[in-house]
Amino acid sequence: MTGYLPVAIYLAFIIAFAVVMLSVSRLLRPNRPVAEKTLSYECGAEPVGDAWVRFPVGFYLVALVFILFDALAVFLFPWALALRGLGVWALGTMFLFLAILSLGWVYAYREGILEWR
Amino acid sequence: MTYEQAASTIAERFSGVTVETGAPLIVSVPVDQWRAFAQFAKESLGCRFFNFLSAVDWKDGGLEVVAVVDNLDDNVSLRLKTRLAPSPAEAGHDEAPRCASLVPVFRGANWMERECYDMFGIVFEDHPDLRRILLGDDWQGHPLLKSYAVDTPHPPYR
Amino acid sequence: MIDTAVQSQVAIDYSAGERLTMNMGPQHPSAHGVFRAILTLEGETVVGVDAVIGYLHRCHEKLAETLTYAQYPSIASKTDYVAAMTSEFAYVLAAEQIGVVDVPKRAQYIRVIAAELQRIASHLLWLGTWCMDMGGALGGGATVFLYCIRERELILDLFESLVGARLLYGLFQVGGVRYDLPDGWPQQCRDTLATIEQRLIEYERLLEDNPFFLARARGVGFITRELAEDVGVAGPLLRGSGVNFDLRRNLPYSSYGDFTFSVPVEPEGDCFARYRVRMVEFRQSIAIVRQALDRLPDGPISSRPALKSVAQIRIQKGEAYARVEGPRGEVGCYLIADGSPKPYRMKWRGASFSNLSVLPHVLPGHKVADVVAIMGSVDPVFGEVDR
Amino acid sequence: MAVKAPIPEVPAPVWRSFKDLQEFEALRQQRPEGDKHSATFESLTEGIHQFPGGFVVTTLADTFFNWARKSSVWPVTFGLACCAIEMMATFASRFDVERLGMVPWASPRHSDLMIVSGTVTIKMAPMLERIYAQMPDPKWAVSMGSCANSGGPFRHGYHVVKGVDRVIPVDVYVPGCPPPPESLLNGLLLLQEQIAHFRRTGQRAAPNEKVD
Repeated sequence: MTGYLPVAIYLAFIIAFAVVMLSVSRLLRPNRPVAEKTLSYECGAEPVGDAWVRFPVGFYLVALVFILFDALAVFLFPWALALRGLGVWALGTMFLFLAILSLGWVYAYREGILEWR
Repeated sequence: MTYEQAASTIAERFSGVTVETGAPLIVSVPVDQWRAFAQFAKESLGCRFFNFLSAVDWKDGGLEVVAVVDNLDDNVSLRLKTRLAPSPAEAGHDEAPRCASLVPVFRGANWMERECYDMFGIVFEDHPDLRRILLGDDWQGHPLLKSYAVDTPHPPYR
Repeated sequence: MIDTAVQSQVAIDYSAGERLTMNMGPQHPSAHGVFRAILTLEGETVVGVDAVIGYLHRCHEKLAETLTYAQYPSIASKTDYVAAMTSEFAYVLAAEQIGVVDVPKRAQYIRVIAAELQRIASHLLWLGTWCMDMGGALGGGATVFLYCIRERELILDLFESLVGARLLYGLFQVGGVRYDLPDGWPQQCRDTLATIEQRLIEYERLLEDNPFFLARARGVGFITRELAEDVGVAGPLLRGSGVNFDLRRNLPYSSYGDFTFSVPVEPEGDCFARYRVRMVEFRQSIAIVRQALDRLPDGPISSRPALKSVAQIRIQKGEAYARVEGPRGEVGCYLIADGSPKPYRMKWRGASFSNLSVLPHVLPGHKVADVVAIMGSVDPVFGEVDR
Repeated sequence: MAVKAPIPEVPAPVWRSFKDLQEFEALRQQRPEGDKHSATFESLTEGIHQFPGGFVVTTLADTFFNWARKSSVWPVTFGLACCAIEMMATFASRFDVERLGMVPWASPRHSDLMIVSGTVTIKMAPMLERIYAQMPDPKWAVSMGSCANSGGPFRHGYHVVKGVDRVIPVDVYVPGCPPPPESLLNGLLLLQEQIAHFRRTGQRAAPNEKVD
């Protein structure tokens, strides 16, 4: 059980750091929300139209592909650290895992999501 | 194509046009032949390069539109001039001077003519979107006319 | 009970998103000054451009009618403030053409030296800001910018010892040049040119086999030869589109005929062609300055008498259109004089005004990132655009 | 038509070290709204301040906060004309402003200082006002070049604002056309000294009705 003490201390430190930083800056910075200040910044010009417009779907697909492979990377880190202890068996499993995910990559490539129309 | 050949072809093709020989060929064109002459200069004289278009305010002598077109291959430069009615600010009548727009002939004339409209008030017929280019849209008066004082106040900033 | 018939008719077309009007406004890191482009975008592709200029309209042409021939050259240098020498050159040349003022040979050579050094300094600033616009692609935004400004400072030191000012000078006057070369200046000038020649090779090695730079510059922003001539685009943009025209060689002024130099022409007309034209122009300008320094004649530097009053210079009635090859293209000054100490009318033909008016014809179809690259390769200076 | 140039009544700036704490206290009372901290912190410091001997705490705290604000003033890149090229030369490696803790930033949201470098025209003035308003609060303005100070060589042009202090409150005026980077750096150092001492001119030069 004692193994988790450093993790708890580390967690407490993270939370404390965030809380202190935010509260001190809120305490010290002047807060004057004047009308023009909260106007959205359009390089100096009057904001024209609003930004809530239907985006082409291309942006959304690229974001999806990114999340897919970001999740993949999360698994790689602990695997790489513990590889020496686990031996060849772990190597095979991870490559199988990577092969399955590269199928997704090939599908995305063939569907033309990556070329920006 | 040298200056003499250009002068001769102009003389035979366009009657009402007076030509002053010299390094840049100064050609004064009557207003109604303005676009036709520009078309002619572009096709047969080979003056495809549109240098600039501007105007001069001769007070009572009227507004004068000046355009310079060049033939880059033979180094022939043509300065076309045409005289319009005086601007309403001076002559009292309220009808703005009109001139045929060169945009169908030279696409470069678009911004130049918008600037002439902005600064002199010359209205160019069938110009795609004739509005002020340099000054704000709410500006009164045309600054480069001789009747416009150089530092007229403009509240709230001046 | 939901009316299913209605639902079937609503076929939502997901392919084309709505058009977003985006404002690349006056205060923008890559706006090269105060230029506002209202872009209508479909996703990433630019569909329409409405350019709004005039934010730096400083009434140059109206002021020219109220300032005398001795006062206006220093204001003329504020039209194209990145190349102040060539701006003054055009005004002074126009006044001399009307008044048939003879300029001593030495003054003509000093004018050529100053104009060509100014071209090198202006091209350096162009290369720096252009590569900073394409920022992240070239190994961190400011790498090439800091190199180019470091070289530009060498040339500004030359101008500071010649004229006393770094950016806007009063070197030109009707009839000649105001200051003579201080002793030791030619040697300092030759050393600076030698260093810059070495550094140019470094820049080319840094940029030309950099895949990001090539991907963003090659095949982007095509200006066809016909469009270039039709809109009146000048200088490196014209020569980048295949037109072999350079005022210094076709219509030589101020003894440019005495120097031998070649005019670079690239047929493609894309950003990379304009980049190649300017890189060759660097070397041609260095060659011209060296030739001018070697054959610099002695003699007076100005034919203008000492002025007791500002309104002493009077130019007789007449008109002239002087054309000077500035770093951005043809800088013209159409001057009408009426015998009084002030000109009657002065029309300034800014090279950047015509170069910029080609953008609404070129930009549609490109991505938003290309807009920045094309703006940088057109290299507009807004003192000259808005006058 | 002799147009007499209006002289803006800008009070003489005070930039010298303090004689004593009373003077620091006087300047502290006059500081503009934007320089103060958040409302809770102000009420806290007022409480400590009333306490006998409490001013030592608040004065030290203010000096510390001013030192922090002074040493990281980020200018927004607001280049208008020729002075912008000299401002770029000041930002570049030879006359580096980063030594003063100034990182040139593109958007007004992250910057504390606006260096107005160039001629302010009537078409540009509302934009300039909006960008200055969009900057977060303790913010300063440096007017660089004679065009921004008073309209400069284009003062009599019909489209030119006769000085940027008719649009936004200006703290330091840097003379020159264009001012060489050394004099801009000198202006920025004076600004830092001014920030450290609370004393801000801040007053907008009221236009002289008789002439304008």
